[in-house]
Amino acid sequence: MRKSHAIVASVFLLALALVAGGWTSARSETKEIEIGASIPLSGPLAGFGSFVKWGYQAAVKDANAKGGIMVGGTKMKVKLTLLDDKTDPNTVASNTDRLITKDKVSALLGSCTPSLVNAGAVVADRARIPLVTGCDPLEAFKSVKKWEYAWDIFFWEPDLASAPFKTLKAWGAATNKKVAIMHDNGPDGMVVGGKLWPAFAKQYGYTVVYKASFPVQATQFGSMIQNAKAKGAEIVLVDAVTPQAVAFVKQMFAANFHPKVLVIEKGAEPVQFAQALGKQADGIIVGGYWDASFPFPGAAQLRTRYEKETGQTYSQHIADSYAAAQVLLDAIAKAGSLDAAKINDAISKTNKTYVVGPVKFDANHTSRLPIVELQWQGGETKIVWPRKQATGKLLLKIG
Amino acid sequence: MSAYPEPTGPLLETAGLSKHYGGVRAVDELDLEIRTGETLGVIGPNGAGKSTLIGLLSGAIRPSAGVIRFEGEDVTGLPSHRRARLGIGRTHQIPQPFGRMSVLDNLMLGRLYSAGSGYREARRESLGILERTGLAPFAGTLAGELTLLRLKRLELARALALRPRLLLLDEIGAGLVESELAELIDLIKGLRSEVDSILVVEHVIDLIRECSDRVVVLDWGKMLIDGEPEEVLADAKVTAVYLGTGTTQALAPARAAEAASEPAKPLLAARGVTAAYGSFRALHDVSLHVYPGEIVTLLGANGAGKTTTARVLSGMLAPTGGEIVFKGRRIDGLRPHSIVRLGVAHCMEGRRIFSDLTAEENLTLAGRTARSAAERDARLTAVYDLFPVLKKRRGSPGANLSGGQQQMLALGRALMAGPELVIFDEISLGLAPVVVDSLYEALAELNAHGVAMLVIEQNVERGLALADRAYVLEKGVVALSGRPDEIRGDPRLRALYVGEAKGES
Amino acid sequence: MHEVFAATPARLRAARLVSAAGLVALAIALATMPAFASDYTLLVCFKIFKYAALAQAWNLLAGYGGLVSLGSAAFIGIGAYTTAKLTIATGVPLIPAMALGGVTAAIFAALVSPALFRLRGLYFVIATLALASAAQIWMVNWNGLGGASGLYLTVSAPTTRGVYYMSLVIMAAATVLVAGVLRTRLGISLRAVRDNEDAAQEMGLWPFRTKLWAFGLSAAVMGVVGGLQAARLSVIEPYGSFSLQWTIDIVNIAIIGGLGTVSGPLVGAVFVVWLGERLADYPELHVAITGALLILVIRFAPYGLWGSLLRLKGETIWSRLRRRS
Amino acid sequence: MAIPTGHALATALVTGLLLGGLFTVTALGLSLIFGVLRLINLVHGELIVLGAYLSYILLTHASIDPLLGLLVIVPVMFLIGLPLQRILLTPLMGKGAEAPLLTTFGLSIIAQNLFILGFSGDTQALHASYANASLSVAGIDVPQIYAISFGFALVLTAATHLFLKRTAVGCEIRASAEDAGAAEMLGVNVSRVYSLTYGLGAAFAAIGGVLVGLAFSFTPTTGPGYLLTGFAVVVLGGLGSLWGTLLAGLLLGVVESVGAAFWGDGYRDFIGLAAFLIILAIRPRGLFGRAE
Repeated sequence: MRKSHAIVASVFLLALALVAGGWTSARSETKEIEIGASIPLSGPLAGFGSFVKWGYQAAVKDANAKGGIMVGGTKMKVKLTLLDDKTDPNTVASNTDRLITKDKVSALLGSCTPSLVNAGAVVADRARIPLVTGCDPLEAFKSVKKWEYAWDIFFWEPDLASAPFKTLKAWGAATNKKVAIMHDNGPDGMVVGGKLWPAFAKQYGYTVVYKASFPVQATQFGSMIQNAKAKGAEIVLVDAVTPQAVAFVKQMFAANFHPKVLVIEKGAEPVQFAQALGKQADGIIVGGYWDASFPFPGAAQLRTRYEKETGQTYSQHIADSYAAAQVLLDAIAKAGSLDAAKINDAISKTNKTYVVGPVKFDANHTSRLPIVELQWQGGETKIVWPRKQATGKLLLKIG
Repeated sequence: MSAYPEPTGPLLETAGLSKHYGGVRAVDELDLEIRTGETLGVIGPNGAGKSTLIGLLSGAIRPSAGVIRFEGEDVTGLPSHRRARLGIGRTHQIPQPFGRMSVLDNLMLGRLYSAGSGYREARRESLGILERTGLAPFAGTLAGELTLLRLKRLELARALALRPRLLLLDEIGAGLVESELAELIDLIKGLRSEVDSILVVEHVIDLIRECSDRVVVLDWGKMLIDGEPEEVLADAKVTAVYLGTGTTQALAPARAAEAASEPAKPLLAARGVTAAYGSFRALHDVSLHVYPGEIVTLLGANGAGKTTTARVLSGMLAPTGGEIVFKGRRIDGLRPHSIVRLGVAHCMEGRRIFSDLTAEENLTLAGRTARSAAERDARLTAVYDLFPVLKKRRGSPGANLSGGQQQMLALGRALMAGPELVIFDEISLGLAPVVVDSLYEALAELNAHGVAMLVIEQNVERGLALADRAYVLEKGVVALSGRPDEIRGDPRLRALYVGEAKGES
Repeated sequence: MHEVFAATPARLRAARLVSAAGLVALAIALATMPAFASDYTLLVCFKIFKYAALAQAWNLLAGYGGLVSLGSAAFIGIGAYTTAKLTIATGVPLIPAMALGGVTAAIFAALVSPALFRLRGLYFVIATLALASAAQIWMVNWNGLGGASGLYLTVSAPTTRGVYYMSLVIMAAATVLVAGVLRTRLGISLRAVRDNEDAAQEMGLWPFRTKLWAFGLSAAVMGVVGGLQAARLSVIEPYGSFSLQWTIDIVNIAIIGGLGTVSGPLVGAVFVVWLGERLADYPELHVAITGALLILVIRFAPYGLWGSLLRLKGETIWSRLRRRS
Repeated sequence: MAIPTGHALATALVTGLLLGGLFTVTALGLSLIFGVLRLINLVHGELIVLGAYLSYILLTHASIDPLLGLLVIVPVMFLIGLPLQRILLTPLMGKGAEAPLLTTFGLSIIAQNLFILGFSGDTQALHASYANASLSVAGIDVPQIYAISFGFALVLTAATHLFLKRTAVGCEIRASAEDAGAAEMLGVNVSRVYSLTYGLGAAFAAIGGVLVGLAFSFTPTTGPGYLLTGFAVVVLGGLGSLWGTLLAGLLLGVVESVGAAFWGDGYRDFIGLAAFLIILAIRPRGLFGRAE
């Protein structure tokens, strides 16, 4: 034992030395602008990760195509380092540590979904390295702390939560005004489903006849569906991630429950949702913060570009990630320096319309994206609210 | 004997102590008492319930009925660790070392707990015990690396580390050479000063005679005799139990005669076979032949290497040296399932019946080696003709068969392979004499059909009565070989079994 | 293999000397590291120390006690939440809060052990796994501690050096604890229970008590690490704090390093973390590579990288000793 | 906690029972491998997901109905299972329980990673007319696919039972499970039996995967969830007890659904695991397991 201690002592020492040496030497002294992000490339959220990855890379490519960014009088190329966080907040934190201390990044981009984004943002904020992110609803982002170096461009939950009621109002849809609310108990689910929907339902004169929550891994919703059905709800509001959204709809139909209005936030948005359900997706409503038809510069092109490069159907997550990266790069250019404080200051002054719409940060470091209500019709989404943007009529039939 | 202090009242006593496994009554209504200050010898054939008794006393086995009192106090319900702390220490017939711990640490445990010594103290005391048991040089060795004989020493040392009031020794003498045995005997005698009472379960009669004040003979879990060592060992019943004298010897001479003309070419030939378990050499340069149609019996004390020989021949244990040839083909190194297909069946010690499978399934499974369904069915009917009872119980799961039926099934299974040579390992183990008789008649009948056999028997007379030739193993080496009559006459044979007791029987 | 050396006092003394020297050198090096090492190196060391401590605790359980538990995440999570809640609600300073985190985890271990220890082998393994995920699901659903949204720690997070030293102390403590335990009655009992529970009981020890100690101690260490992690992250929620990823990493490190040796977990941690950092630049494949590595180690170095090495040494020295006797 | 109406309770009972069928199917392979090889097959979850993906490929590229596709998938998965066991696990047999356990663990990590590379992290589901249709029995609506799964559970369990009891190979498997040494002694090629059993296990996993894909949805990381449920079922059922697995599966389904009717779906899995742990604490060898 003691002897082995001795041996290990030396080995351990050696290893650490190697570690230290190996890594400190790995610092890059090249004339590049180092930025980085930790995103979910494996684990449950790998689906989101692939979109975010593309968005970030696309923005960086564009910048480098223009020969890079002017910093201190010299044009520098941008180097983007992406790390996989296995959909694990602990890994996000240590990845962010790595990006800051090893890759010596001048700025960071965020991961996706509140638990992952926040874990990284806290580290960046502490290290005083600017981090711009999308994919983190504003309330969930604000609730963590008073941010100094982290910035969030995404939708504001109240906008999303009120949209269904506004939509029904706008089309004068005739329902029995009985609402059933079922939401996962993830951070955003708790806010939208738990607090806001009931509030808005009241405000718009609807009655909540049933309300329930479930964990993010749940696969069975039988008893909830039975209750909602039993309470005769015609309007069903669900907040769930895609795998659950798909399972939910299947079980709803399987239980012979066909409400007039079915809203599924989060989960019903990506095209895989519709692919997984086929025709049965028709009529399902989901709030969206972006669509290729948006009247913003480069919206349509971004979609075609994604689908050309990847051969897959786009998701709105390519837009906020792309925009977040653009905002950051613009800020670096404006700052004309790699000094964190200067870049951070430049970010705060951002005021420009991007592919997702106008971006301007408020005191809480958040910039709000406009919400539209989308409805699946014949395998693709149509904007049904606001009506002035509408690309389709609201259907009051599911499946 | 008289040198020892006169034994007084009982240290431990059992009343109606019983243990049943399914239908088998391993220990049956046993009323036993161990007096303070005495060394009690317990003898009896395999399967008489000796080890079960030790298990019951140490608390490793829960009794089916009866009470155990230690110093008048009922300990029947106490778990083994509580009994150990009361001062009941045991050794195991099959050593149970803490394999990945040093020999020293193996002992520490007992000192630390029951004796409640401090760490350093315990270490010193343990080293002391190692000195006395001759294990001192191996204090630092991992117990798992010890040879079998040393492991048995370790068992004793570990039990002593408990500083027990009552010491239960389970066959620690098996397989020792004379010198080692003498050493052990002295050691046990020496213990009487510090241990109140000792219970010795042994096959080695010398040790019993030397050490014990009183001897109890168990048979079928019941007490057969109880008395002074000399008179008990002289008792005809005991010799009968051991050597199985008085069993049919009808076919012995006839066979011996015909065996005179041996065919030139052996069916099975093992040359210079050595085998080992870990670092323990179990067989050393063993050579034996079995000629077509011949019955060869393999004798020897416990731990002499009989079963190991069987395992090596049937491929369950790969030999470390030598060669094994069956019908002119090397079979050493082949997997068992291929060897059995070549025609060597092995009827394993302990029956190894599949309790989930019905009797018939047990048989048909073994019949998979048959080339055709017809052939298999032929074998099946043959087995059923041999053991009609199996036919009656064909549908019932192996678990529900009686011991005798299970052994028949085990035999039948071996035959289902359609073998030219069958290895029978201790088929009489724990069976009533009448049952054993019928089994042996079956063997004789089989042999009449030309099946060669290698029969491993602890019951010498039975073995010799049946055999054309015999080999006697001692510590992994062939000590004797020859015709039954030669062997039977040889003084060394009895020495191996009942030491000097031969005079009386 | 220390048993081998116990045999010859001369060697023992020599060994003591060498080891003392080695340990002192190591101590000095580690203590002064922040002076010359980069932040990155320090943070990597933090990771190494963190996992080394966890693997060490697991090793006590699985390596010496033969209790293969896949429930580590539960104890880490409990430690994390206790620390968080205490600092937020009662304003207890971080360090004591972390300690209490360890205590709570140990208490939890004690509460579940009567049920768990009735199970042996595979049954135990599965039950611990079920326990961990049950704990996670509970935390996600129960809003008493912030539900799935989790908690934000108000206490100011420790600096890079802070976590470096804290994790270093925890790892050292865990290592000393395990090494120490092995020299006590508990250490011997634990290995005895691992090697042969029934025989051990016949030697007068009560297996339940032995297992309980090991379970509690390892839970405590894991709880403390959980607390440190919470402090480092500042935001904790069930998916991270009770993540199965913890269990996976711990098992990987302990197995790759080598079970049943005090040094294995340390070496394992250095190696696995190092590998992870190296592979981080190939995000698409690094998980698969780790898995493949695990399989290879199990196949070709059954005692782990370090364990197999030690064993090799041990064998040769042992055989020399044997020849002498 | 809310007291459900009689109707809701009845529905919960029926759905639970049928859902239990699905649990059983996903656990059957695990049970078989556990019982014969004494191996905890940690890659079982990924085998389930692989089955689902294979069916997905058939469906999208050849538009073959998932259940029909089983005719292709089952043999394919069997052929995937065989070498997996022979190459990776056979060398570890007799080296203690941990080595093979952790090997399968490593396999599952690799598999998940490969799924993501091959199929992206997207959520997939298998659709067919019966996937989302409902079945009304006495005013109780239950998902058709649950009923189908229930049928599969009964048929597969019965078929496996017959296979083990009536066929020669089945006899070999049972023998090897009880006493490998003795079986080998009687001419049974045990290592062949082992890989055969593993292949069967993989095939069953695939069937479970297809049903899961039809009833719910799947992603590269869906596996572990079903692995855990599978464990619960197998252990409750008792080591290698086939009917035990069936009963335990149904029981778990009912307990979860009825529990969910009281405490809400959020606690469904928790209730399942809690029930599992409690029962195990009372009966360490499972409900239907006999002591070894």
